[in-house]
This record gives sequence, C-alpha cells and structure tokens, in this order.
Amino acid sequence: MQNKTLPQLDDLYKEIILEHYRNPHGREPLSKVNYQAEGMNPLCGDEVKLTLQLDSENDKKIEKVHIEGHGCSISVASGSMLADILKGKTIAEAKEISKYLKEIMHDKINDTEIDIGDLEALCGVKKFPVRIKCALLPWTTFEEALLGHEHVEIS
Amino acid sequence: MQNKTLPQLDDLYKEIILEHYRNPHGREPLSKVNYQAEGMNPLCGDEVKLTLQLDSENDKKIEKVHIEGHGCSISVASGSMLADILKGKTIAEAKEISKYLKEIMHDKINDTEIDIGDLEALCGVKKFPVRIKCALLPWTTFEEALLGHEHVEIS
Amino acid sequence: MFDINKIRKDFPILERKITDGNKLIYFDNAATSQKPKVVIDSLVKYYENYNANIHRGVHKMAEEATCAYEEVRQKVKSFIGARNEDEVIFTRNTTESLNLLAYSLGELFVNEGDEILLSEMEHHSNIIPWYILRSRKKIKVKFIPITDNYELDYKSLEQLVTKKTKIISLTHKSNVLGTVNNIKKIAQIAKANGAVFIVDAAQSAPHLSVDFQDLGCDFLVFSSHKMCGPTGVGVLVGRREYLEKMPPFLGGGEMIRKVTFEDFTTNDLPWKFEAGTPNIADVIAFGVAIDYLQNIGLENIYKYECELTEYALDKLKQFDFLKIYGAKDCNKRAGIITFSNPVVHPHDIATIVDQYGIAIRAGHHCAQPLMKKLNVSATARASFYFYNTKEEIDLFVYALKKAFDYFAIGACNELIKGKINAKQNATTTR
Amino acid sequence: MFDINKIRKDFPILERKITDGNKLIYFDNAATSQKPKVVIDSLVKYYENYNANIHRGVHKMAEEATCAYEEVRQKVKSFIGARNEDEVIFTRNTTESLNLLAYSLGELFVNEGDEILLSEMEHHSNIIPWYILRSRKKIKVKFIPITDNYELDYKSLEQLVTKKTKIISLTHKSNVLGTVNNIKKIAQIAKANGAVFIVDAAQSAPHLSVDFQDLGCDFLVFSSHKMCGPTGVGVLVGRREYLEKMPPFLGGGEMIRKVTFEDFTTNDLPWKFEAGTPNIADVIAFGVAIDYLQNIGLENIYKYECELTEYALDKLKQFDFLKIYGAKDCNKRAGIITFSNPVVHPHDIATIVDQYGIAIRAGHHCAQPLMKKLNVSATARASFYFYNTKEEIDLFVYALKKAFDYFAIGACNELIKGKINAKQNATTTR
Ligand SMILES: Cc1ncc(COP(=O)(O)O)c(C=O)c1O
Ligand SMILES: Cc1ncc(COP(=O)(O)O)c(C=O)c1O
Repeated sequence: MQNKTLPQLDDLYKEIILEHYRNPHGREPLSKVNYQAEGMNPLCGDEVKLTLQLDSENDKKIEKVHIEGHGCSISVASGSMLADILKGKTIAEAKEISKYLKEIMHDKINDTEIDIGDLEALCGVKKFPVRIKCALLPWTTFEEALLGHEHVEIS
Repeated sequence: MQNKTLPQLDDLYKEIILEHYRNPHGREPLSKVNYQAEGMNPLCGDEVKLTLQLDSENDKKIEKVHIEGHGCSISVASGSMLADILKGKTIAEAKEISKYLKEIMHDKINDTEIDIGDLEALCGVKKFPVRIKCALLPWTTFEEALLGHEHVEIS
Repeated sequence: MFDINKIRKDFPILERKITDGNKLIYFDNAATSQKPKVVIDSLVKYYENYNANIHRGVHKMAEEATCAYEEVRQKVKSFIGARNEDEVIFTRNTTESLNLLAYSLGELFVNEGDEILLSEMEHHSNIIPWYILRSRKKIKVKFIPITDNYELDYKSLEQLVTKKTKIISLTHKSNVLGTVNNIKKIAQIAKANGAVFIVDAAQSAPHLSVDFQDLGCDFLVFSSHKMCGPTGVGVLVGRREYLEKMPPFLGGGEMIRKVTFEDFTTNDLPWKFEAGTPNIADVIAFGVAIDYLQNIGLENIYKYECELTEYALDKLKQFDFLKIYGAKDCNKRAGIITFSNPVVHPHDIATIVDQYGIAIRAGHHCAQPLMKKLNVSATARASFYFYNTKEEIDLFVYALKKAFDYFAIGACNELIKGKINAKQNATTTR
Repeated sequence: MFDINKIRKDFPILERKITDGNKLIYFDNAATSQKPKVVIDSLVKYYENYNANIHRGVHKMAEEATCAYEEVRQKVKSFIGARNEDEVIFTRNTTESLNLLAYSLGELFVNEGDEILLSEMEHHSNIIPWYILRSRKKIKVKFIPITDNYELDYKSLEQLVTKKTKIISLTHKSNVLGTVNNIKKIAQIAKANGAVFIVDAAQSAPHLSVDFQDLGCDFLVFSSHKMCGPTGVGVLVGRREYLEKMPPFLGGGEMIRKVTFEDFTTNDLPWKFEAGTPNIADVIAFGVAIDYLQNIGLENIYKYECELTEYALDKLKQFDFLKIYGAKDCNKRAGIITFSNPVVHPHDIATIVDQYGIAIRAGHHCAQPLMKKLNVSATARASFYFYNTKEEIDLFVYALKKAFDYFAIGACNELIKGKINAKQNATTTR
C-alpha cells in the first residue's frame, strides 16, 4: 500500500507559492517598453512573455514589470515574485538577484547575502530537479530580455 | 588448452574436394556460348563466371561448361564438379541435379535418387551453415544463366 | 489464462520503491513500456555467450548471432502479418523509420507541387520528416482535421485527397487521444487515389492485434521499446514493390553488394536499408519481447486494457471539473487517458502523484499542433499496459484527489469547480 | 597495473567453449569487441530499476534516466577531448554519424562541381554516404592513394586538395591495414584549404588515446560496440560553429523546439540531432564502458596491443609464403594483422581455425575498393584487443599451421611455397 504522508511536497508547494500562483502579480499593462523577451520551455510547453519598463528619469532603474504566459504553479509563482521584487531595483541589482537565485537552485555556494523576500520560498524546488527549470524560466527570460537589448546596443 | 583433433574438418574438406580445388575442371575455352551469367557472394567477395555451350545438333544438351573466377576451396571445387557433371546432360537433367543439391544442403527430404558422383563429397558442407553459400554459388549462377536466356526468349 | 499476478512477477521493475514505502505505479506506458525479465535475460545471454558482428563472419559466434538476428525478422513478419521477411527492416525507432520513408520515397517520386497528407493528431515524428522533405522539394503538407469527438474527420479526408496527394501518413492510434483510426477504410481511399499510405503503429502494435496485410496500407512502422522490447530498435514493414525501387537511405557496410572507386550497387532487401553494424543485441531481445507478447495474446492485452480504462474513466467521474480528451467509448481509446483542468497545471499534478510513486506524463506529448487544436498548452496523461491493475488506478485516483485538495485550500476549492474566476477569488481572500 | 588475468575475468564470454574443449579465442575485435561484466550489468540495472523515456518526463524514473543519459555525454566529452558536451551527439553507429554529416553538410554547403576527398583505405561507411550525396548534388568524389608501405600518400593528398575540396573525410586507423594516419598534419592542410575535415575514429577510439581538440579536425565519429560498449550506439563529435548552422538530419520528437501546423524550429544542440526515443539503455551502458576503458588506461591498452602484434608478427614469419599487409613498424598498425596466401583461401583458413575456437575474419572487411587496390578478392584478418594473450596467439599460429598443412597434402606443399604454378602441379600429380 502506498504511503500517504508527503512531507516533501510541502517544501515545494509553500503556501506563499500557491498564493502567487492563484493571484499572480505583474499583470498590469506598462506605459512603455524598454526590454522584452519571450521564454519557453520546449519540454513542457510553458511560456513566458516578459516586458520591462524603466524609470523615465533614470534609465537604470526598473519601474515596472509585466509578465504573462501560461505554466505550472512554480513558473507562474516565480514570475509573479519576479515582478514584485524587481520593481524599483537597478538593472545591476536585478541581475544580481537573478544570478543569486540560479546559484541557489544549482546548489552552488554563494556568500552574498541578499534579501530576496518571497523568493526564499522557491528554494524548496531544489529538491525537485526537474522543476528547477520551471522556477528559473521567468528569470532566464529576464536575462534574455536584457541581453537582447544589449545585443541591439552592440551591433 | 585447445583440443587438437578436428574430426569435423574431414567432413568438410574431403580429399576429393581438395583435389578439385587444386586442379579445377572446366577451364578450357568454349567454341560458342549459349548461356552465361556471373555470380557473386557480396559477403565474402567470391566470384564465378559461368558459360555454357550446348550441343550443336540438339540444343537441349550441354556440351561443355566453362567456369572461372576466384573463391574458397568449397566454391571452386563445387564449380569444378559442376563442369564435370553437367557435361552431356540435358538442361532438364541439369536443373534436376541443381535442385537436388540445394535440397540436400538445406536438409530437405528428397526422395529422388540421382547419381551425383563427386558432388556427394559436398554434402559434408551441410554441417557448416556459413559455407553452404560457397558450395551453392556456382549452381545458383548456373540457374541464373538459364533464367537469363529464357528471359531473353520471352521478351 | 490472463493471470495478472503471474504477469506482474515477470517485470522486476514493478518491485521498485519510488518514495519511502511507495512502490512504482507505472502509468507512462505510451512513452515507453517496462521489460519482462526474459527480455533482460536475453541481453545478458547474448553478451555473455555469442556477441559477434553479423552477416560477414565465418566463425561460430558470428553464425550464431546472424541466425538469432535474422530469426527475429521471421518473428516480426508473423507478428505483424507481413508477406515476407525481406519486407521487414530494422531501424532505431519509429522516428527513424518515418525519416527513412520521407527521404527515400521523397527522392523516388515526390516532386514540386505534390502534397503529403497527415492529420491533426500526429506525433512530431510523423510531421517533421515531411517538413524536412518540404524544405528540399517544394511540396505542400496538409492536415486532416479531427472532429469534436476526437476522431479523424473522414469526410474532410476524402476531400483533401486529390491527384496531387502522393503520400498519406497517419497514426494508427493517437498517443494523446487514444483514438484508433480506421486504417482499412483509409487504405481504400489511398488506393483509389494512387497515394502511398504509411501507418504509424507506434501506439497500436503494442496494444492491438495489428495485421499489415489485412490493414491494406503500404508501410507500417513501430518501436520495440513501447512493446516490452529494449530501446534502440524500430521496425519498418513495407511492400517489396516500393522497397525495391526506393533509393537507399543510409549508406555503409551491410547495405551494399559491390563497391568500386567509381560507384556502388545495393544489397538485396532487407539489408539494402540496414547500414553499418546493427543493434544486434537489442534486435535479438526484441524477438524475445514479441514471443512474450504473443504468449499472453494481443487480444487478451487489448481486452484487459479496455477494462482498466473503463474502470479508470468511471472513477475519474468524481472530478467533475476534469476535462478528459478522447472518445467516450473505451474500446476506441484503450489504455490512454489524457486530461486537464482549469486550476492545477499538468506538471504540478505529475509532481504530486510522483510523490505517491505514480509515474504519469505531463506536457505536449510530442504533439504540439494537437495541443494547439485542443486549445491547451499541456495535458496530463495516464497510459496503461497489461501489467497495470485496478488497485493501482485506485491509488492514482486517491493521489489525484490529494493534488486537487492541495491546490484547493480555502476558497480555491471554489476555483477548481470553475465557479469563480481566478482573479476575483484571489482578491477577495487576500 | 595492467593485470591481464584480472582483466580477462571481467569478460564472461572468454569462458565460452566454442568446440569440444576449445575455449573461445576472440581475434575479431576490429569487427566488434567483447563486453565486460560491468557493462552488461548496467543494462540489467537500468531495465530493472529506472527504465523510462527521457527529457520530457516529470516523474522520478524519467529524471533518473535523463540524468544517467546526459552524464554519458559528459563522459564522452572528456574521453574524446571535446570542448563541450553539447558538441557530443549520440547516433546508432559510426555509419549513421557519417551519413548524418554527408546529408547535413551536403545540404549546408556542397554544390555542383565541388569535391569530396576520401582515401583508398576507407571503410564502405565512409564511401557510400558520399556516393549518395553525389547522386543528389553533382559533385566529385576523389580518393587519396596509398603508398607501397600501406600508408596515405601525403604528397598526392596535397595535390588533390584544391579550392573545390569542400570536405575531406578520412579514417584515423584503417580496419584492414592497421595504418594510423597523421590526422594533425592533414588537419592543417584541410584548414589551409578551407575544407571541412571529418575523421572516422571507429578503429582508433577503442585502441588509442584520441583527443579531438588536439587532432584539430572538425568532426570525429566512432561506435560504442567496438570499444566494450553495447551495439546500437554511435558518437558524432563536432564543432559547434558547424553544428549550429547545419540543418537537422532526422526529424521527430526531442529534436524540436516548437512545432505548428505551418512549420517547426529546432531544439538546441546536441538534441537538434537526436530524433525520437534514443537508445537510452545502451547509451548509459556505453558510459560504463568508457569508465572501464579509462580505468585500464588507453596508453596501457595501446602498449599491450603493440606487444601482442609484435609477438604475432614474429611468429608468423615462419610462414614465408604469407603476404602480410600493413606497416612493418608495429606501433603503426597496432592490433590488426591482415594477410593472404596464394593457396589457402581466407574463408578456408577462418573455418579451420574456427574449429580450434579461434574467431578471425575473412573477406573484404567492408573495404572492397582497398581489396581491389591490394589486388586480392579477400584477406584474413586477426585483430586483437587488450584481453587477448600471447598464449592465444601461439594457439592461433598452431591452428594456422594445421590449416596450411591440411591444404598442402602431398605435392600441394610445393604449391604453397609458390614454386610451381597450380595447373602444372595438378596435372603431374593426377
Ligand atoms: C574504419 C571503420 N569505419 C567505419 C566502420 C563502421 O562502423 P559501424 O558498423 O559501427 O557503423 C568500421 C567498422 O566496421 C570501421 O572499421
Ligand atoms: C504515435 C507515435 N508515433 C511516433 C512515436 C515516436 O516513437 P519513437 O520515439 O520510438 O521514435 C511515438 C512515441 O513517442 C508515438 O506515440
């Protein structure tokens, strides 16, 4: 007979993740678009479309993030948290957070101490290797968006 | 330590086979060619070129067989025996012998009692399945030669 | 006759514990099947006793391996009702078989302006090879639509077939919907229109009794790994009339008759299409899998799977918010249950039931166009084989319920029932 | 360090009795190698514990199988000195790897009037794919001649390479002559002339320490089954610069990113070139074979094989009528001894030594053009691997002597010595 207690699951589906999933942030339209990218996980079909609006006075700060698409609870929650946490951050700070999250997920030691707020809850995904991609999809897409712009600047 | 007596080999390489191999018959040129075909075993590279000369008065009888090519002792000996035994036979008789040999090789029951002379010695090849093709190559080529001619007649 | 307890003992993996105390419940059979011990044993026997390269060897082991390999051709021939063993070609998988056909038939007789007819329920394996052909020759690829009952739209089919249709290539049984198509009927339409007809039997050969000659198609392809055999072996069965005329696909050892510094001639069928050292060990083990399946009997397998499916569909009725894709009639969708729901994403479902040791699949199932047609980005799929049981289904339903409960804490319950939309609900509870 | 007795115990098949009392002596290693127990065990372990389809599965076993499969890519990468694991592609065998290249590079940049440069010592696998490409595009296939010392004629090579030469594809080590070609030198010539350079390492990867980056070629291909791994797995290592631009070869699941009813986009490397369910079990077992080989050490293997070859060549000197093909220097032909003689046909030799349990190969060795060049229709070949011994060679020489004696009854002795020609001799004895 199968065992009916599932302690591991609570690590994955923290209440805060479910809340973000049920009510994802970052759905309000932007007034202008500075960076954008579409991300997709070809294995599961999850899709994310991410757009960034920078501070009109200071092009270094993220004023607002818009994110849409469809996916599992993990990728949707991760995207929702991204929209929350990146708001008001400089691009450099935002990149730092993204890098930090990736390193946590791949279990690399990281000495930086950053306050990542709700994102902390995503760390439980580590124990579910196949789902790490879900958690990182919005972040990879974010980085792609920046690169895309940088790429345009370079050429 | 390996066993040093090889009873099986004597079944394969009967003295008469070795004699045919050393001194193959059917190498004299023909004065005319009625049927001909080239046979080849793509697995080992053996090749046989066979030409038949029929009786000038009676087109039903094989007057002479010419056979050349290169191959192992079994295919060369088989070709040499073919040249001997088919000489003077009618085409019908020759086909009968070819069919008979094939059936013996593939261990099919055959009630016909044909005197096949030296060919009897080839029966030992049965115990060496990979070598059966060697023994039959000249005979398959003989049948192809006949078919080729018939084919020409039909069209 | 069909003794499920005895059968389960044949599969060592069914003893595997996935999570503490939870034995494996394997419902991912449409992706790949598990292997009985006799098949695994046959690999060991081969490598420990007569491993040798085949066809060109004179020595004893080469002879043994060659015989064992060629015997499997005979077995496949009778298993699938082919006319002759030289019409049975071993490939790596269904995918390679379809690529071989797309390439070689493409070279043989497909020209600019011609059309290839597929359906909306095809696996990527039966779409991409034709897109690749299209990139070389300027042709059209068309799709037969599916009906609201998740069946092929036979009326559209007849309209879509024209003089330009050179090839019709369809799945026998959909890996998502479970739908079994009426191949005999389509074979007649193909014949009447002079089109070559290819059947993808990847999902049917393991579960139904499939007879190549009776179906009346020109080519039939399937994979060993979905039918108790090892990975790395596929089959292509075809009519000699075509195979003889078709140019070779892969070139190399084995498939040649004569090679010179100027040119080459091809070997006889079937070797003409088998280049290089074949997957000898796995082909031989596949022969053992065929024997094993025939021993149980494809009819018995089919009947039992229908039973399981009916049982599962009945149990799933309790989740009235579930959308289940596929025919209502169990006999038409044996063994495959694909579903989605408005709240819990298929991936989350798969992860949660996995915690109970239950393996199901979530995603697009290599049928992205079909997902688009069904208007979903992903679905969950439970697919059965003859070693599954009703008890396993009970546990699956139990785990599913847990998954829905998990996601439906508080007001979300309402959400699941589809009564209130997500945003409204969320704002009121926060 | 290199303990032959211990090594032999790793190979269960070496206990096999071929004929009464005669243990297997396996000298057909260039055709396929035997497998150590750890490799066989890994197949059993896979099928009994974590058999699942890979890459798209969420459940535990799918994850385990995916990890194990992808780990082998890492292993191959370091084994062969590739830059990155995404430049390592799994195929069925060397033959398929070469066909993939001929097709995909052919589509990418080979046009009418271009030339492909091969050598006279190529295996059919490295000839036919180019002949097939020639049948689609109007190109020329040229062959670099070999010298009287059975080496590549490097002078001719430099003359044959022109601006028209798009691809040079050569064997690293000849499966007939044993000759090891100077790949580094040729890589420079290829580069200087802007030609893509492919190396067929089917015979070198199992026996020499091969470093892709050090060699400096653009692509390298080899087969698992010749290097202690299972049948059904091949490798293609290539430079990303090319792989990224190359169009896909086989289409289907796994190799796609997105598929619609209109078109498709390809997946990232390396999956872009791996269509359909891979040969999962065998790839994983191949990883174990690589570990096994690396544990013994390729340098040790090479050194030991040279020793065996030198020993065998020395013993064979007693048969002064034997023609032995290949370099005099053992270090240049490690492990392969191909020979013929004017009287006993290679097939007869193979059959006779087989009675002593000794497996050698006789025929054209899938190199018909080379046979033509050597002016023979067939040769006999003994090829060693690191589990062979000098005692086995002694027995082989003993059996060979028996074969010659057998055929040399009476006057035929004379014949063998080539002193009298066959016909004269025969007429006098009869
Ligand atoms: C030099 C060479 N190239 C290619 C091949 C073909 O290898 P496979 O049959 O594994 O495709 C072989 C082996 O037969 C070989 O010796
Ligand atoms: C209907 C259908 N066709 C083709 C395939 C491809 O099979 P394989 O991956 O063995 O090539 C599958 C399996 O995934 C399938 O379900």
